[in-house]
Amino acid sequence: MTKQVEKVDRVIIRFAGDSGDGMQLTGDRFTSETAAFGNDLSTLPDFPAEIRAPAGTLPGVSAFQLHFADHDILTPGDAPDVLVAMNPAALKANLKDVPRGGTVIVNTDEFTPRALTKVGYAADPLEDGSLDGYKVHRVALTTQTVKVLEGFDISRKDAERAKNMYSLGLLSWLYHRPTDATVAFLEKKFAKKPTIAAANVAAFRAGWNYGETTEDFVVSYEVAPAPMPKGTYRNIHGNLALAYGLIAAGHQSGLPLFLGAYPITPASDILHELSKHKNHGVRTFQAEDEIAGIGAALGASFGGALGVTTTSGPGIALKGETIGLAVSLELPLVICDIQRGGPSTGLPTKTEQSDLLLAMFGRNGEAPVPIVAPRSPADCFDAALEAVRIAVTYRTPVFLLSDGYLANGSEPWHIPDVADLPEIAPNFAAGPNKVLEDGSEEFWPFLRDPETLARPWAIPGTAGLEHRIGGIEKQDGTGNISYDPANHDLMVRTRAAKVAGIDIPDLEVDDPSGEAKILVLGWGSTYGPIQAACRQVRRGGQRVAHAHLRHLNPFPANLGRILKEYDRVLIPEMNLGQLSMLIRARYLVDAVGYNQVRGLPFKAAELAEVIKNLIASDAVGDSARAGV
Amino acid sequence: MTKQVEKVDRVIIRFAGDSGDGMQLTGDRFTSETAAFGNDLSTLPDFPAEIRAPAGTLPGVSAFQLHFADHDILTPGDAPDVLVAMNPAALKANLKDVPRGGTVIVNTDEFTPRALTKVGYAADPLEDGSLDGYKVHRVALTTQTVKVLEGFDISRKDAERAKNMYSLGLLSWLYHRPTDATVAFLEKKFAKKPTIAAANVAAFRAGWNYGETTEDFVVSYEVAPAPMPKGTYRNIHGNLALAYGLIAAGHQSGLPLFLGAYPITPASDILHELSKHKNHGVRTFQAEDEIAGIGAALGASFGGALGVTTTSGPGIALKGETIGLAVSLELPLVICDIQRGGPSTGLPTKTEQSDLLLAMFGRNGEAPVPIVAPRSPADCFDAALEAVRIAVTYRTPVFLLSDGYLANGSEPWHIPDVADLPEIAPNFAAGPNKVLEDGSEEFWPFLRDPETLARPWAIPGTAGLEHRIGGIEKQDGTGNISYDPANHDLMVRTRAAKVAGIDIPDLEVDDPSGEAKILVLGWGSTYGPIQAACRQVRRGGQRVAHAHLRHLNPFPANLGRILKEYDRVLIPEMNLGQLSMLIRARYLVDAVGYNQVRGLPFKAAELAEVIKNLIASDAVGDSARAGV
Amino acid sequence: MPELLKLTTKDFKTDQEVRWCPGCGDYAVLAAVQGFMPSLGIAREDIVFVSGIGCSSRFPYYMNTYGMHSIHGRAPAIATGLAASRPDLSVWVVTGDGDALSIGGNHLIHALRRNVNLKILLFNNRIYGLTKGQYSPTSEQGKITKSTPYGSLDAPFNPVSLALGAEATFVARSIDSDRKHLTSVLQAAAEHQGTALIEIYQNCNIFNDGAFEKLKDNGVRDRHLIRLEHGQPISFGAEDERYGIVRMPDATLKAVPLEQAGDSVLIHDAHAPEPDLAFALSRLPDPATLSPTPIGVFRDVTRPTYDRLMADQLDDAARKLGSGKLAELLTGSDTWTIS
Amino acid sequence: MPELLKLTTKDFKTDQEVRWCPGCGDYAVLAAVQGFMPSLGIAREDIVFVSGIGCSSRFPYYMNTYGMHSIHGRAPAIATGLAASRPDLSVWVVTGDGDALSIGGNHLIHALRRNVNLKILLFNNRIYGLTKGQYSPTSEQGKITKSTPYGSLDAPFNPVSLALGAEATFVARSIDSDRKHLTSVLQAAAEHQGTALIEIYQNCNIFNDGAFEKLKDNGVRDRHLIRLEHGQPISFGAEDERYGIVRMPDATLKAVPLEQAGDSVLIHDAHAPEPDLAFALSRLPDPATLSPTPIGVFRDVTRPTYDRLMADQLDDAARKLGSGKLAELLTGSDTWTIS
Ligand SMILES: Cc1ncc(C[n+]2csc(CCOP(=O)(O)OP(=O)(O)O)c2C)c(N)n1
Ligand SMILES: Cc1ncc(C[n+]2csc(CCOP(=O)(O)OP(=O)(O)O)c2C)c(N)n1
Ligand code: SF4
Ligand code: SF4
Ligand SMILES: [Mg+2]
Ligand SMILES: [Mg+2]
Repeated sequence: MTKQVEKVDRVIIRFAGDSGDGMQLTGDRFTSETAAFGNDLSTLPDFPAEIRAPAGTLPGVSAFQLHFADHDILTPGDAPDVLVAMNPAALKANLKDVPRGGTVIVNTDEFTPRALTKVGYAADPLEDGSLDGYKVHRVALTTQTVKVLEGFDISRKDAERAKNMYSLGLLSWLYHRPTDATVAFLEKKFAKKPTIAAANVAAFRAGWNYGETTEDFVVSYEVAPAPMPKGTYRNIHGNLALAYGLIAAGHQSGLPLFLGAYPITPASDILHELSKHKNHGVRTFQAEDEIAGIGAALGASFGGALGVTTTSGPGIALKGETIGLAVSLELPLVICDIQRGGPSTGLPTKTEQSDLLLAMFGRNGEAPVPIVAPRSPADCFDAALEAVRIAVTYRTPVFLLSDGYLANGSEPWHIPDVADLPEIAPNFAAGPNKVLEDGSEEFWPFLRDPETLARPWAIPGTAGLEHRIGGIEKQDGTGNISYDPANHDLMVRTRAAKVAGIDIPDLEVDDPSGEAKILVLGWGSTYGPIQAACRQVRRGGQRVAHAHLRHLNPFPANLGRILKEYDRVLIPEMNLGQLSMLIRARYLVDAVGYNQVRGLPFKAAELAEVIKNLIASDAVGDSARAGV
Repeated sequence: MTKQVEKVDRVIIRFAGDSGDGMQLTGDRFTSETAAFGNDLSTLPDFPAEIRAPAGTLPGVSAFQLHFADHDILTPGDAPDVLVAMNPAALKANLKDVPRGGTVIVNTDEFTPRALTKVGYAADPLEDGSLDGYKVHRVALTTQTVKVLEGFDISRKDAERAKNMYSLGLLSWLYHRPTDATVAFLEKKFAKKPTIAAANVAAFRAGWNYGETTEDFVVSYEVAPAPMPKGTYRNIHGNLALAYGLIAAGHQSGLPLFLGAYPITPASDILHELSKHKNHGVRTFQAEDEIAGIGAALGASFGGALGVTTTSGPGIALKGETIGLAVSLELPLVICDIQRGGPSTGLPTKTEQSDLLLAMFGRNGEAPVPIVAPRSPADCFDAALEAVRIAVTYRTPVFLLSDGYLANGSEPWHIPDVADLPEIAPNFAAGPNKVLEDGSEEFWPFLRDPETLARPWAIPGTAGLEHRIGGIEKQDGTGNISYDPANHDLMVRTRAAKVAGIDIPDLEVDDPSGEAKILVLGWGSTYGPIQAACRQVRRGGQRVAHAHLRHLNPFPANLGRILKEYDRVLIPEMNLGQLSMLIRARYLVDAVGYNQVRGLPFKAAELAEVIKNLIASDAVGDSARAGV
Repeated sequence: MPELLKLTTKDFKTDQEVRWCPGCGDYAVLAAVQGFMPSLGIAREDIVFVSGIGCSSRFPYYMNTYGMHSIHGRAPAIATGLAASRPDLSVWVVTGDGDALSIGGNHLIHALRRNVNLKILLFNNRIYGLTKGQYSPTSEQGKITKSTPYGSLDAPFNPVSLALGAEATFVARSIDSDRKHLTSVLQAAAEHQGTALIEIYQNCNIFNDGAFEKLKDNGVRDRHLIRLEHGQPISFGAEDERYGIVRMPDATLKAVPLEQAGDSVLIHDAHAPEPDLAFALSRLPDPATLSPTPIGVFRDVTRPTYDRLMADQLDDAARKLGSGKLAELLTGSDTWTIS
Repeated sequence: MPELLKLTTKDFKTDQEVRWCPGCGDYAVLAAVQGFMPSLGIAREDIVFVSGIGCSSRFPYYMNTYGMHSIHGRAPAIATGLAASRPDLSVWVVTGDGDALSIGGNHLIHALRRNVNLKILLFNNRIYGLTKGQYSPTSEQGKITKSTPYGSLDAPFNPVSLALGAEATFVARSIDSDRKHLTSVLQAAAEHQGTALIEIYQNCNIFNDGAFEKLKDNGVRDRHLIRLEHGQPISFGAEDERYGIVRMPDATLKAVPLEQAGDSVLIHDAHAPEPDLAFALSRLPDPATLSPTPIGVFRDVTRPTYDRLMADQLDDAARKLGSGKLAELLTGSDTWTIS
């Protein structure tokens, strides 16, 4: 049978199954194949907080969404074109997101009466018309996999487990994915269990062959590689990019990297990654808690290391006192907050942007801290370098605000040339910096660089620069304890001025027509959805501008001017309006927020609607005003 | 010799000496005498962070300022009319605050060459003309005291120590203070050491007699009692009023009070006070740290107590995670932050208002907490009751933001009639609150009161209402764990709506003319200085309005309207503009801040200048505009 | 009381789906606790389970009593406030090795020295389960985990030694799968007045499977497990090869063949006023191999409980000063009146 | 080295005014430490003092070395990061009984089990000094303080027992006023590889005066103080009335008159691999009266230090994998190229 091949420009696939079904792995592999093929792509894993939530239940469903295209894309996609549902729970939890006309591939083996009842299906959705309007492929994935593996000396359980590879094979066939890398991957992963490796490879190949031979699939699809700038690429997750950014910053600054961290979802993977790279001089310290984690990092910074701590919201809520100490000591320190759903334990595996104001203000007293936020998984690399640059140059703790979506999402990354990375100069103090009236020389730990207002960083081991610093207010210059009212006022204002004066690039506005009346202002991981939404709006012939903040503190110098150039400013955030508040307070601009706190990234189409409505209402407003 | 008596309407006295000289005690006693006499008064203690800083040094100076008058006053006064300086360090540290023409009483015994050198006096200020223009009284306080006590069987050291009572006696004579209470006080304080008691009383009387007989003092002063509303009064410090407010709230609600606290300046005295009142059913728990302190309080609240925790900034920075849990659990809890100079350890014994944004935002996720702030020492009582009312009615943690100035400052307090105190109804859940479709009844811990949005508070021991709650997101109604995106969005917004909807009184504006163009908006302990400044401005014939926020979250409903009624809004704060930011963001009003971070309360005269300048600049602006 | 209440295991089950991995040792502990609860004779509404964060800390959701799933490491502090203000309740804390000994170490040791009336069940699986497999403060040195791909560096805590060093009045150890033993230890803890710490060896079959296999496997466990019983000689071993614990001249304890040991086999005294013996017993197992491991009650002594002492202070004050009158308090002694 | 450096006590003094109360025991400890430092033979720039918050924690300001006055309770954590990343430094922690055992208890016990190369000086005055006199975790039960006007309720920690329960490799105790003894213990701590805890009984003459008078007063101290010396019999007493420490049949230790004790007096073994004896010795004093109190080195054993193990892992990795190349790392193995 010769099969049809159809060319499409983009596809969104969602794999969904039980927590134990290996959906994350399947998704990862499909992503790797897709990356190797040269598509642009973006991914969104979505899994429960439990390690293995009870089999066959709705809370136990684990999903992985992948968007790939022959052109530059920005988000993991709003609605899947294809849903792979490994069991009734997966179908029930995900079907509502698939538009009518979409493709649904179900593992029929799992649609037993018991399994159906467990998730509250009164009737079998495969039979009762629930799937009318979808292109449904009924595949006995488990049975077929087990059958294929009959000859292998493995347990029935292991054979069943390989069904995810069978489905991966099928999907790989369906979208013409290259398969070599997956075979190599499986062989490496199960290197110690060659039979299991062989079985998985066999299942994978069988899935492919099933696509090739069964009449159920008559069309396969081609998504051409996306044109991308010349260079070498790899697919990268946000947490990995962040870890690499920190290691790169260590190289660029010549400072040994020291991570003090306590495990917490979704930040733990940075600890895991960094702990592998000891030959890069990276020290990782799994502390007894978050306070010890940042404390150790600060101690390491005092000793001349690049001190870093990684955590998520609940951990940040514990680190406030030590961050305040770092502000007072004026030592470099990078605090990575991989934001998740809050408040409290909240939604540990979901994404949110609700720690911005905590990062701004979560310390006693006036304790300003610069804030940097990456906009996409790969951008975590550059953002980490930027955070370190600021921390080291200005001797200050710096917040790096990533989130669960960036952490676990992935996209192609144009691997940078190491020669192009920024230099970061620690400029340790080497000698006295103050000549007294009597001509003698001293080291004053709080005598500042007049340009940056940074104080000297003198590390133990440097003879003659012995000094003592602490969290009590310090006399300007000498750093000695001082309770003097005027000195305190001066020091509070100087610390504020130092942060306010940090040298950061101007904000760039994406406004192709140059005539938009509405500016959409965002920060962090909403970049993809906002930019995609703006493109949609523009495709509809309307005009809208987009600016995305990398620096939340201080704001870029030109931000105020930009805001005034637009009639309306829309600020979409995955919180109740935290950036909005800062913008309104600072610039007295009547910015409107669009806020969702759903633990999920925005959908581009939804945002596009919001923008269009705003344009429409403004148009009405204009004509109304014109009519007066 | 008959002495002159002069009538004056107000006096500001500052006692200053070494940390070991007993200046705080002297000031306290003078305050008690003054209170008993019926003046209005306001006090400001100012002491170093060390227990006994080295004798004779500038950092070791401890001071106490008292303002008393025959009329209603609001602040401890800007500049002392009388400075009592027990040694050269005290003179050097305080003389600059005394206006020329003021009175300076010095203990000449301490002006030895060594002591002078120690504080950097090249020449003796008593001799070199430094005191020209002041009314100087040179008294050999130490010698005279020791001489008086020659007949007592006490050590020379103890005799010397009594010099503070000698000076108190002298000042008591100078201002016609009643002395009986001080004698009684000394007898009680040294009840176990009657010789010491007798010696102190003798020194006190000798000081009085010295005033009566010496020619150095020819005038004494009378400050008539202030007309105050009928009633019984006592002098009260802010921390004591706060502690009483909490105990009163326990009585009014019928809830046993449970304090979980870790000592910290300037909050510790609340723990000390509450630990005395076990017969009021008050439990105090000195925890191992601030986290355990609030944790225990929250645990007690879960059990049906009125859980309270008291601390200062560094402690708040540690409590964020648990406050977030309390927000998520929706349990009553009162968090008292006695603000001090920050960041970090900062200035532990000085005052500041720089934890407002920490209180607003210092938690991960969207975790709104109501905030109440007292405006004067005595007002801490009412503010505490209000905080408890909100906490119990709305099942929420509430911040009570006092500060070091309120904590240690004192003023007359019109003791309330217990019958007039507000009722606080815990309304514990007693039975099921949900009828299921099948008619059966259940208890749903997150089914809300439609009016207040408060959830039911069912305490252990109530049969049939067993339930489990936690920090993971909860399903609306049932309170079961829920990862559902729409439910999370709903819960986040509901918690926000609950706090936003708290029933609080409208803001009152003090604008006697009703025609002011400038509004001064304040919060917390700046009430006194701002109100005093406004009165000064008005006495000068100009108009200015003053409004003072007790509720910082939510804001009073009429605040937006009020702000729009004035041309200019001035917000003085002892921080870099924290309320300003909230006001600007919320109401888009171009409020201007007047900010000082000096660890000291504002001076009324300084604020009056600021207001006058603003009026002048606006007038110029007006005429400039008019000229166009 | 138990008769009157007529509660059964089922009464302690909730309608919430249990969300641990299939095969997790937590199930067995849950079953044991639910099975044990009715024997307490305490009404469900008078029992509270407070937990921190971790797989084990999901426990309260499955107990049909009052319960709070709090935040990481803080359960002992929260429960202290509850128990100290409500001495009428039976308060249980559920925690993990990370929750109790890493982030929560300080609250744990302070609860122990205070002797608040809390029963603390420490599920020790020697790993962080919920965060997917990092080493914990009880993991053996050199452990390869996600966060220590080259092996962990730090010596583990021995929870029993730590508790004894922290002035604990009751310390015991049991094993998830040994329901009978676990139940007997729960019983002893419930009867104890004050803070009781029970370390429960719990298998995490996903991230640290078989950590206690030696102590559980029918075939070999007798060679590694010492069952402490008050008043009984301390001995163990397979039938063919039994050992007694004796004190060596250098004052440490050692397992020697029974026949050699003779009369010198130590008698276990859980009620010894001093924790010396209990501490020495806690040092017996090799931290890497866990052999030989004593289980049972190491120490169980009486000291007034914190909540009782606190209540007594309140009662005393009320008795001596009279129940506090608000008006009197507010008025104080130093007033003046304007009329 | 010491010869080359030629440092003197004066070299370790700073120009900052010492701000403790006149008569405070902290002065004596400062003098002892400043006097001891030159003998270390370490250059001033290679020494760091890290402290928390409390009266005692002002210490670093007075040492002319590198120093950090950090925040309450966190010094062991901060110093751990410093020592782990800079094994070339000599890192000292100064802390109080509140700082180390109340808010900082967890960091302390974890530092001990990790065996980072830190020397921890715990100034125990059995009170909170800086916050003006609340009871501390080492205050005797029933103590009347500002926060406990009716007496404190909780049993105190015994810092030595706690440290031993936390796997400490070096634990010692000394007294502020006994400069010679304190110096000898500082010496032993400095020589120890890993975390060394020295509890120093320190008089707070303002809020807890005379807390250790019995152990300091020339006339009576010999009756209450046991001076531990490795390899020596454990005995004490006034000249007329000397006691030896013997092990009782019930395994606890007891002081009995020397003549009765005879040969059975225990010989102190600070290097015993197991902490059993050290722990038993730590239990000797009555928590209320502190008699009899052993001072000296309880335990001093060798275990690889955390910082060394960490450095070794880095060196090993570099040796095996070569020093990390950034470009290689960023490229990884799974790339594609657009040309
Ligand atoms: C403040 C905070 N830090 C970190 C975490 C992440 N976290 C959750 S559970 C856990 C450790 C779990 O280990 P354990 O206590 O041994 O429990 P187990 O899962 O093994 O039962 C960690 C680090 C958190 N939820 N909160
Ligand atoms: C986070 C925090 N909590 C509380 C305090 C207040 N505080 C400062 S020192 C101290 C305790 C002092 O006692 P200790 O450690 O025994 O030292 P000492 O003053 O007795 O030397 C406390 C509670 C603080 N500075 N920071
Ligand atoms: S991860 Fe381990 S401890 Fe957690 S539920 Fe699964 S098996 Fe149990
Ligand atoms: S309060 Fe006590 S510990 Fe603090 S300096 Fe004074 S005497 Fe020393
Ligand atoms: Mg565990
Ligand atoms: Mg102390």
